Amino acid sequence: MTEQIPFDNQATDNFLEKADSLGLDNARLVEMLKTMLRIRLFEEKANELYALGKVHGTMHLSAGQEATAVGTGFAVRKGDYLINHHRGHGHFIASGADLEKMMAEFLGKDTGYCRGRGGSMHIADVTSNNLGANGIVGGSLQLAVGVGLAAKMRKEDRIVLTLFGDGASNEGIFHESLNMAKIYDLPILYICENNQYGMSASVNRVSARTPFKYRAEAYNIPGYYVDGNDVLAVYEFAKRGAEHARGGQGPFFIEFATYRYFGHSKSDRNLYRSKEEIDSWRTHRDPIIRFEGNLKDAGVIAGEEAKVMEQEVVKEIDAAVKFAEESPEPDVATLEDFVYA
Amino acid sequence: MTEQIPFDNQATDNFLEKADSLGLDNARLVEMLKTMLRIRLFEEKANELYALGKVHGTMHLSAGQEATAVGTGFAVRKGDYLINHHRGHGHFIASGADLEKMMAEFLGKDTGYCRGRGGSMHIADVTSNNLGANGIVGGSLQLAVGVGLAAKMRKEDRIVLTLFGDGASNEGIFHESLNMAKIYDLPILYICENNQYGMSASVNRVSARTPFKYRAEAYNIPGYYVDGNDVLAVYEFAKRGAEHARGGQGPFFIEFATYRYFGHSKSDRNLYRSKEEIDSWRTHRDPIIRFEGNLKDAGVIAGEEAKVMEQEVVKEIDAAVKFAEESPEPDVATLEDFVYA
Amino acid sequence: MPEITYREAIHDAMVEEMRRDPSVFLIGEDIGTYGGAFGVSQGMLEEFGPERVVETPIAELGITGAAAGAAMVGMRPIAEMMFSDFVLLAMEALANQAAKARFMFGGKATVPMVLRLPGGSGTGAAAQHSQSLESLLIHIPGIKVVMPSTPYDAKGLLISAIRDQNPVCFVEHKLLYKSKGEVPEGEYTIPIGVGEIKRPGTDLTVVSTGIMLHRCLSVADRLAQEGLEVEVLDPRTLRPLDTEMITASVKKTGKLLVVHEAVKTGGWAGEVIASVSESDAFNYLDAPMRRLAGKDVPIPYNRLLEEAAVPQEADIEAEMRALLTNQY
Amino acid sequence: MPEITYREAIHDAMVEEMRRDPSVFLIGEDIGTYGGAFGVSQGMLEEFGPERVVETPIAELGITGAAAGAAMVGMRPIAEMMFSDFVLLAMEALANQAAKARFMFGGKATVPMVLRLPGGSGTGAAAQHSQSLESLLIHIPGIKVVMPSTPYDAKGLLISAIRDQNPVCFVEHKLLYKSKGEVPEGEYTIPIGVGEIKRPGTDLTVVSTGIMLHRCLSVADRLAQEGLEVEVLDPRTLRPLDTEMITASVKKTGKLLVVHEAVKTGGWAGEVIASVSESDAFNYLDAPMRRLAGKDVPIPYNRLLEEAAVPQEADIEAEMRALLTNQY
Ligand SMILES: Cc1ncc(C[n+]2csc(CCOP(=O)(O)OP(=O)(O)O)c2C)c(N)n1
Ligand SMILES: Cc1ncc(C[n+]2csc(CCOP(=O)(O)OP(=O)(O)O)c2C)c(N)n1
Ligand SMILES: [Mg+2]
Ligand SMILES: [Mg+2]
Repeated sequence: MTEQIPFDNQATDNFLEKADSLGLDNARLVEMLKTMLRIRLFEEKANELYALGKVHGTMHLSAGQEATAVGTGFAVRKGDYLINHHRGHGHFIASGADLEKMMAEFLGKDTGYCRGRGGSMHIADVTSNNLGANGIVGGSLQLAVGVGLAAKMRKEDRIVLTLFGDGASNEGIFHESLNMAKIYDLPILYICENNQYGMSASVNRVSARTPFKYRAEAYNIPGYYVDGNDVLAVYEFAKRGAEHARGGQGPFFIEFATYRYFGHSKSDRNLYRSKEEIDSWRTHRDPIIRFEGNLKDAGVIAGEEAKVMEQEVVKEIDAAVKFAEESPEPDVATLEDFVYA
Repeated sequence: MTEQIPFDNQATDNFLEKADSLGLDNARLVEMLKTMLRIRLFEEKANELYALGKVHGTMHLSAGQEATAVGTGFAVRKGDYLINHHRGHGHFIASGADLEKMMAEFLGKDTGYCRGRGGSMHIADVTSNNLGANGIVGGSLQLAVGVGLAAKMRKEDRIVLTLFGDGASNEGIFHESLNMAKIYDLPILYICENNQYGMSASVNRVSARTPFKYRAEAYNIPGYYVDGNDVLAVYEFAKRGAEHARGGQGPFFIEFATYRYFGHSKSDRNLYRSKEEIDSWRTHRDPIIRFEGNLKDAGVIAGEEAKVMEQEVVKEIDAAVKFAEESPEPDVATLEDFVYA
Repeated sequence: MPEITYREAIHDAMVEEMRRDPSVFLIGEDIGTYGGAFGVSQGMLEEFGPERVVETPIAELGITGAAAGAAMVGMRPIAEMMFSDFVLLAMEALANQAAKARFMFGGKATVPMVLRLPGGSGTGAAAQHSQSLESLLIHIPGIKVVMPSTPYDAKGLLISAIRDQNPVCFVEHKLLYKSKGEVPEGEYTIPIGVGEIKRPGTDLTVVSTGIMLHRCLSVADRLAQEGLEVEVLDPRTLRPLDTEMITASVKKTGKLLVVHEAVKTGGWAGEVIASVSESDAFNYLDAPMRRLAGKDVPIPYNRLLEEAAVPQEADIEAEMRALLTNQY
Repeated sequence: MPEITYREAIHDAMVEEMRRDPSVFLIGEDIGTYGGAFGVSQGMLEEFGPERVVETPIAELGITGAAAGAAMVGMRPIAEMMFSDFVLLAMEALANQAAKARFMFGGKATVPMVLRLPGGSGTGAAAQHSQSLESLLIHIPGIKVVMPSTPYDAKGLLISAIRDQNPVCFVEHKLLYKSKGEVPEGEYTIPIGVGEIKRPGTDLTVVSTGIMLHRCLSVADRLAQEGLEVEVLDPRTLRPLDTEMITASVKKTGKLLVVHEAVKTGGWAGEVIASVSESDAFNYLDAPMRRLAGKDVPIPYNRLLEEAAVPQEADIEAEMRALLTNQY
């Protein structure tokens, strides 16, 4: 665990002041909370459907990491490129995914984002510049430089939000990608979601030095280590990074410290970490509980508002499930479509 | 060019005092010079034979980089592992290569180190722990971790001298190798020979930040940037690194700044650098002229001694050429030998 | 003989060899406490400690290159690619380094390493976690490619692979890990390069491995009830290939069908068919040699599509019948 | 028509397409001032500037991944592996990303990129710089593999490859760069997947590409003087393969020889032979289908060994004669 390392963000003292300084009004704050809830509940539902055998294969749940997804997702603009990784449901939802098409994809239906071909691990929406989740650890890092080059060559006002984990940061492509991004000063926002483990490998056991900002600095890329469960802090740094990249100053690197509650994938027995550790994050550092508390304390929401929000989200998700369940399977006769354009 | 960056070594003020402090007596100093001459003249001869069509394919000459080869070669022990790279003639000679077998390999003869199968780019002597030059940029970095693991598991008193260039330092395997070496604290001495260019790419154009010691530091590996044309400085840091690694303190990284005089390979037209630049290194920073001058100034050698040495080396090389030329070609019937053990 | 699973057979081979030979060690991702993505190395960290069960960062080129380096200096690493798909990140170390070192160095190096590669589809893991890449591996001189289909073969072949002086790719099939079979206790070896007639027959030669072999056997059993006798051959090793066994069988049956899960184009069925064509068995052919292989598509996530992407028993039966009845 | 070299033909195709379409750009090592290891992009940095002639660090996975990424958002990158051997460092980006994105995303992505791969032996560059790896590439659904043998084909096929909506591997042969041939000025395309009868004949069908094609043609010319008429086919594209052309020829000649430089085991000759076996041409065969291919060895440095490692004209002649005279 990297808890000992001090964060580069300041703990939020005066919540509303901070939100205000970040340009987040109440409506936006509420929307952020709602999106976090949407992610959590969507994944819990997907997990249920998995248990029922309706979602199959494997799935990488991000419960516990919602602040990272929402804080970054809200800091970038519509039209910016999103290059996601395998644990990316949250990011996709934060970027405005259609839950129906998403759930349909989880169920392998023809109405899903990938017409049932991709599933959770490859969910994508290329037409809206979401270049997909990736089953290959470090896959997002492979693609990022090219997308950044394209954006730069075409003089687009777009940045490339590139997501990957602590484990991915040890793949060789991490090095190639960051070095190339800096040489060409590409508009790439590198977001490392450090959830403390690869599959079972604790970040400090397999990474010679943490936090990873030292690696970024070795390429002259500004690097920060930030509390990834504090959604305002995430938003603050992601925003700063997005502005940096959009302003033509080249790539920007942020590592968000966070934690995943579920096992790595559906076959994980959680032998490599203690129940206490999981419980402690769930109880004391849960990003949703924390943000909801902040909003309540600050009077942004009151009484039953959170509950109501939750109910609304549940309805959305139930509708998505209904849509997915009622959708047709892909036609087996179309199997060989889409191999070539 | 990285000349502006200050070196971590001190310029040598009092030559003999420094040599003494490094445990180098006169005989050893003379042997170092002679080895540098051997490398230079051997390569010049190989170049001649290439022009005559006797050596074919391609060849990567290291003329100008002899101080790096000799300084590191003399700082390690017999029995230490050598993992060389494509521009490695010097390192092999510094480690005590048999010039006859080496030249025979260049001529593709059955008496060569690799029985004519490898040539300059793959010259190896595995029985004496020289695991070969490598045609793949970064190839040495791929192998190093495994050799280091072996040495550590078997509790050998051996270190792994791993050579690669500035260009190789941008391959993903650089990252994987250094990170793994540090995690396991392997006895690896990483030597980056920065000769200012990859093939044609100037190091600063393709590396986001130099010197590379910042990269080493990102893995908690001690890293230094040293004048690679000052053989004593090279020896000093290589020795320190070897002791560090041998002492169980894990990997050690040194970048030696140097320069190659010839084109990258036999097809290089040198368009990417100026004649002035080459001449300036040749005239003002040549490692042999410099070291010979030091030895003369310090009275270690006098009068015609250097000339005599050169003549001795020329004889060795002529003998090697004779041996090589008189050696038989491999028997074509043996083509399929050595694919499998 | 006791029945154990394919997973246990592989596990046992590794454990026994590690006990016997201190130069054998494991290297790979999540192979320690987690026991490997498919649980094959469970308990081995506890027995052998972290020096011999080397858990790595996620770095497939680094892992494979490290294995090659260690092997070149006399160790016998067993490296694991968590999924065989990830060997695409490690082809360089495998094909340019491990496979070629011996030859490039004039026979003066040996590279005794094993690369374990869990492959195949059928788990809903989609395109990047379901490939059958063994056909790529057979095209690399210097390496051997083994592909066991039963627990018995898996153990005997893995012990041989570990003891082999060359890099050996050991291709496992995910769907087989839970399959059971008789395996004698203790040490035995199966020679690399020697196939086995898994079911004798007279009317048609079928060559297959891995999970497909089982499907072929089950169809062959069904057809036998109709008096159609299919000979099912398991080469067990794809490189070197036991062409002797195959040609002998074809000479007897006059008909050849190769069944594999890997996509058809460029797949190893082509190698089998070309070998037979070049052999004296060609003149014994009564029918065109045919292939039944994975469709030329990435593996889809959707169950129905995934099933349709690789040969199922019904497809195999149809192909066998076509050849048996000369209707193709 | 003016005669230009194979190198110029490739160069011209790239230049013309870059002038025509701003989304086309180059990416690779030493492609700027140096002009590429084989001089193919000489002068292009000067014309198009560093934004469109993107010189990279030595990072093959990075290069190929960047090309895939750029292509997914609508650019048309032409990436160069300095030697085709280095694609072994980039297989992941090519096979797991570029090849599969469209399928995995349900047809909603296109990846119009070209990967240029100078391959082959004959330059004394030894094992890691002389491979013929096209057979690996044809086993990856989602990519196309083109392998031109003349300047005319090179230009027309490269223009098609650049305009294609899919990842196309463009395999060049180093020994051909200096070869000359007639090439019309300006734009023309050759469809990917359509082969060409480079020499009509009646007695034997030979399928070959690259440098080997030229050796086959020269032998065929010699044999013609003896009245032996060999039909030499150049598939030009290895995936998709023009099986129609091949089967039609085999039906006419009754005999098939496939000649390639890539090592024999697992090579694409197996694919050709299996395709013919499965086609109606099988019944027209008068002789076993045979392969003449690279020996199953890494390419040696020594000239004599290097020559012996891949088919030379004498070997080709011997094989052709054997088939023509039914002595195999
Ligand atoms: C190249 C590659 N290697 C290994 C895997 C198997 N795998 C999938 S996720 C994972 C852990 C990734 O860790 P991290 O990057 O920290 O992301 P997290 O799962 O923690 O979100 C591993 C080893 C893979 N999918 N791809
Ligand atoms: C993987 C790989 N990519 C590219 C090459 C072609 N190549 C050979 S040497 C070289 C330059 C290497 O630069 P550096 O590491 O600085 O070593 P130097 O040649 O300067 O000694 C290149 C690009 C190669 N051999 N291997
Ligand atoms: Mg993680
Ligand atoms: Mg260099």
